[in-house]
Amino acid sequence: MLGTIIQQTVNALTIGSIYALIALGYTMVYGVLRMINFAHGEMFMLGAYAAFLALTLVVGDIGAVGAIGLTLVFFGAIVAVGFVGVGIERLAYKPLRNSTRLAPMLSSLGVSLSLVTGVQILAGPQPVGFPSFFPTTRFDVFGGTVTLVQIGILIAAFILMFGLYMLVNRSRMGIIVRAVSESRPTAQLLGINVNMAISMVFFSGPLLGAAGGILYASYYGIMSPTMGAVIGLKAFTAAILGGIGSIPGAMLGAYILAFVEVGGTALLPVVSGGVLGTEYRDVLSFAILILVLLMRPAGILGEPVSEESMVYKREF
Amino acid sequence: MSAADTPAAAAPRTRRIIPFLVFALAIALLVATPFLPNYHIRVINGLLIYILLGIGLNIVIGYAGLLDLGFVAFYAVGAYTYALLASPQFDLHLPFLLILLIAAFLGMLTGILLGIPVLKLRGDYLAIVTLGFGEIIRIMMNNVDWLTGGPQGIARLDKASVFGIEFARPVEIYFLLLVIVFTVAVLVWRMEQSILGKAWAAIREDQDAARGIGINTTNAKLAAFATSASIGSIAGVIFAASQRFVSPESFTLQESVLIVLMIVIGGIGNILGIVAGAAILILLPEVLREFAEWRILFLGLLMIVLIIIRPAGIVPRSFGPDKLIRGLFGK
Amino acid sequence: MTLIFQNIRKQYGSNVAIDDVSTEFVPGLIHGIIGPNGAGKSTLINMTAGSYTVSSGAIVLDGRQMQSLKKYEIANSGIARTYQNIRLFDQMTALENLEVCYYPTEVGATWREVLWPPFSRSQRERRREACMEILRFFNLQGYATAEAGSLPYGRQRMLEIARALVMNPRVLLLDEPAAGLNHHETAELTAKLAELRSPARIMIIVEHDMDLVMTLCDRIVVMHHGKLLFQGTPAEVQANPDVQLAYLGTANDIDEIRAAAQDRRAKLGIRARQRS
Amino acid sequence: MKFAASLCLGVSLLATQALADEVTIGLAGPLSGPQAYFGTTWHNGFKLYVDQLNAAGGVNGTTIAIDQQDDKADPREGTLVAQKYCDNDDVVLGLVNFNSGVAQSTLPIYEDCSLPTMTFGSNPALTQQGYKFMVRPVANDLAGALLPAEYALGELGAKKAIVVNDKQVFGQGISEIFAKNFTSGGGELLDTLAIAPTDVDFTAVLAQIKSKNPDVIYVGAVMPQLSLFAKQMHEQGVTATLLVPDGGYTPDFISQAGEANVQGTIVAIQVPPMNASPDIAAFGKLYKEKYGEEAGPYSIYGYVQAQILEEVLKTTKGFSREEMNDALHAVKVKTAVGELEFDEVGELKVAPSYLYKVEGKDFMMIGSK
Repeated sequence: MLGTIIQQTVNALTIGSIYALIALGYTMVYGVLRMINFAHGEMFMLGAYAAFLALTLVVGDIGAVGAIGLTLVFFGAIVAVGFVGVGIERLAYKPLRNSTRLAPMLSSLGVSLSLVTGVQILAGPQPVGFPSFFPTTRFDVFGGTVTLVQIGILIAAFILMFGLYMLVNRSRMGIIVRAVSESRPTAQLLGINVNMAISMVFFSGPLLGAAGGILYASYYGIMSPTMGAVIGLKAFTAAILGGIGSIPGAMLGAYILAFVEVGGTALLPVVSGGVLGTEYRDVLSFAILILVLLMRPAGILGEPVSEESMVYKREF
Repeated sequence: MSAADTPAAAAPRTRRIIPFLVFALAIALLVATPFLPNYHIRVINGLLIYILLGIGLNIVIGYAGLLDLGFVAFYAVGAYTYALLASPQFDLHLPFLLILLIAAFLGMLTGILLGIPVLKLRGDYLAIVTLGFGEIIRIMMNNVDWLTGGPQGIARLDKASVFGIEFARPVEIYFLLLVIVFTVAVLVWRMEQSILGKAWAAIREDQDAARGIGINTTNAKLAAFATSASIGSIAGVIFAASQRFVSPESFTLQESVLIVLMIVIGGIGNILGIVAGAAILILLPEVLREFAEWRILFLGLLMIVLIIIRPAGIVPRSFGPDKLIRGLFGK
Repeated sequence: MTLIFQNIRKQYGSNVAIDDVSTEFVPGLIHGIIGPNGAGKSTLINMTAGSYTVSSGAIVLDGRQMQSLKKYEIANSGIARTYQNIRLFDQMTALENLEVCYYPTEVGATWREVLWPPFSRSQRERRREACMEILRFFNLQGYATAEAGSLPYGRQRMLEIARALVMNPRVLLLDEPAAGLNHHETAELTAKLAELRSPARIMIIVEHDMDLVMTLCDRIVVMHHGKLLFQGTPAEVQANPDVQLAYLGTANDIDEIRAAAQDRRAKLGIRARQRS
Repeated sequence: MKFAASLCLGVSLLATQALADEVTIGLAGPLSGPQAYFGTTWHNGFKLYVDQLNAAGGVNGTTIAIDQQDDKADPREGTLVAQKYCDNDDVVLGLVNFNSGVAQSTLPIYEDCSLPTMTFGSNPALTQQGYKFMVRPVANDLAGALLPAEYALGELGAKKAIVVNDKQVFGQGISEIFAKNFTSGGGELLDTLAIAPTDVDFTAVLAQIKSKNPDVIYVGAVMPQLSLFAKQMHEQGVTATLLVPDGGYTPDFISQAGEANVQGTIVAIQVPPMNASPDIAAFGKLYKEKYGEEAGPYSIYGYVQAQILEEVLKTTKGFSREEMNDALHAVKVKTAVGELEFDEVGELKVAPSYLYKVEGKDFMMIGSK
């Protein structure tokens, strides 16, 4: 029993870390542009493909690469995807910055569709095996099994999220980004380079997403052109749950969602006396999301809408 | 010398020619469709169903300004209503028109039930919650096997028949759809023009100010949700009757997103825009069928380009059916 | 028929925005509410119209408690308002901005309007004529079919007042109606508002433009730090030393009050131009 | 009118004039979207053999044209494709629909226009609806889940099983049949767990399974979920024997899951191993030469269907749809997977079924029926 609990907890933390890395991208873009970036899941997918490309083309054989090589590949790939993110923003979203709120969102759907199909055409539609970045060692902890990959993912995710936290809260760039999130017009009046801030967000969001993609692919040993869609939706749900626009919220939401999923799988059949099977797991996640939003309409850590700021000017 | 020859009249004349051409083309297509091969008729039927769905969803998104990403739930409600009441599943075989009414009512009911808790939420939160409801409904349909047949779906649905006339072949479905789409379009358009429609617009523009002039926004939004849901449900009935098979696969999130895209690309808040949007997103992939996955890539890129050059859609909101009619008949 | 504030308070956490204000507004008169920035003037308007909740106390119109009603119910009991930042329905035409106000009385007939063309025609005709009349009163008839958001700033202000008048409200709340208007427009506004004075209507204006307030208002309430500092006729207000102190700290010249108001107006003017 | 219509829709019905010495075959499956891989590789297997036939001058001088269409695994698209084939008089036979769900909506259309089809959907219900113009050249799920249940009870001596399915037409159907066979053979079904078809993480499900300690686990799902499940099962320290349906019969299963993680896994499929017969080995080699990648899990089916087609063309009285249908139902042919013929409802009379065990990098045959 203890073993199961430990194991499920580690499982949930691993999944939650990957969700969190992606959810951060959604929430940062939303914070700055008030836009849901539907193409963000594709950054996650591109991360895995970029790393795979780097491994096979540049390095050649995975077995010959040491830890340093793998780290280089990892950072090379995520930085590359970061630049892709900036480029996409310039091409597909920037022209729509003063348009309706719906326009950039739908443009991002177009981007998403194009990227998935593009990768399908270039790399083939089938899932491809992905080499593990970590040795496949297992540990037994009180009857539960924990793999080195899981630990690696936890550590990598924590380092990346801590890095982001420092960047946002301690660096000059972070102050600029936060100022722009607070109020774009005011930031503009203060002479802040808003474009710079937006590019920064569209660099770091996809970068983290790509990192999530590589960790994911190496954890599950597989990548496919459509892998971004499902996980993207989940991470987006997590971001909303935590309060979209809030960086700690995205992380919290991601871990909550992961624990709900794992807990739902483990407990739904037991609690409901066998009436509801594990197939209702996603129903449970959405139901919890809806309940949370009904109680806290801006998510768990989202800023509640105060009376003064209650401006209901057209939203779409 | 007639007035039309003066230079001053020339400008309206050229302005009139575009709606006229579009209109003539549309009429020609409508008249020609029954004589085309069945495949083409089926494509047009699919187009009409999407137009119907678009008209329904547009009430919520275009008129009332609420982003609903779970519209497919109502579509599914209609389709499954038909499947359960006109198939061997429970050996029920109710008449088509009766089912249409039941489905419209059930759709409305679902719309209201889903609407009551969620309509307090704003913009993006509303979007994700409706998305969640859509997914919940799809998962339920996939899992409540004794009722819906689960992933196997429900097969061998009855052929639709109205007053003894059977509607099963593509061309017959086409006429059925034509009548329903036209009726719904006219009703919805009149609704937009009515005081309720104006209230929806006011809510879309500024919800708080709308309350300030005495609009019970909750009720007005519920009305929008309910109307839209019942149209979605009607579309579902026709879809089920023409496909004669339903399964949860047809009611994925992607369908909801496709309908939203259709509305936005075509021209949000405008019935004519929906037709344009549906033509692009439904017909174009059919036309480019030979190009396999390249057509999807093309469609994705086209979407980006269209939204960037015309963020408000191909047909502007101001160019509604009234303008078209005026343009045609020179009133 | 009176509108009474009974000991109303507004609190945000421990921050008191309106502290125990009691006063009374009577029909046939134009009431002004003035006070320095942050005095709580707009909060009063917002609470009366139901945009903000009332923390404690009561707002009573004709013996009916208003503070617990929903915003639309307050509007339907005859309280209409304009906003400090113009809030028109931008993508609707000027005429539609007015017509939509018929919603509370006519929504019940929606099905007849949709299904029965002759009915909807007569209904629409009637509605349109009544609204055009109001537009004409504000010299806006030329803009009837233009989108409200595309109107010049001054016309938008007028249109917002016109919209508030459609339902012939018993209480008309105007939140800085002259903000961002030039001299000429302010004069026009002053004249129109004077015409709106009616024995059946309570008018309350929150305004920084002292010229307008002093010419137009019959009674003035002066707010300071959320408290009611003074109320009386314009002459009494101008003569009151407390008021002068509240406005300028040490000054004793009403001209400086005006200067402060002008300064404020200029600022709003800048914002207005950016908007349009 | 027809011209105008084509113009309107911009669709040019490819100019396949009805030549007496050419027949057109409709080939529909998912070519885009998540299932594109299965559709494409299945179709490629078919095309491979057809190209050989055409290169050799056709079957008795009749060459084969292919009208390949994408049904996106979507019933709505499927019906459009079906109608397209029906409308095109040149199409005399269809190899259609990878998914049972799509087949459910297209079969009535094919039936209405008398177009004979070889369907790929393996759901048993398809042949029970009285369609006269369809055959199913693969074993249905009833056959697919019998052998593994017998093997688990007999050879493995298993007493307790857990069934996992993906709540899809195929996965749910086949795992229910497995469960039925397993319990009627005296085994105990501990639990049935469902996963979502888009899931990649099964750790939570596996932790549940681990606590129940079954002897065998049957997973009714498709790739890549099968390999993900196998890998995570091993990583989570679940030691039960894993049984999977035909989707696992691909080198990808072993490579994606990791060789060490799938040792001893039992795979049931309707085809002999790629190295079982020279025919199949040759096919695998040819496929790789032509398409530059390993044959997909279903490529061999496409190849076999082309062999059936060859026999149909040899035996048919004429090239009308009805005549083709008669020949199709009467066909008796030796293919890469053995001799095939159909019963009156279009089901294979003897549906070959095989059982493999993963050993090293290979699938070792351990049983057949």
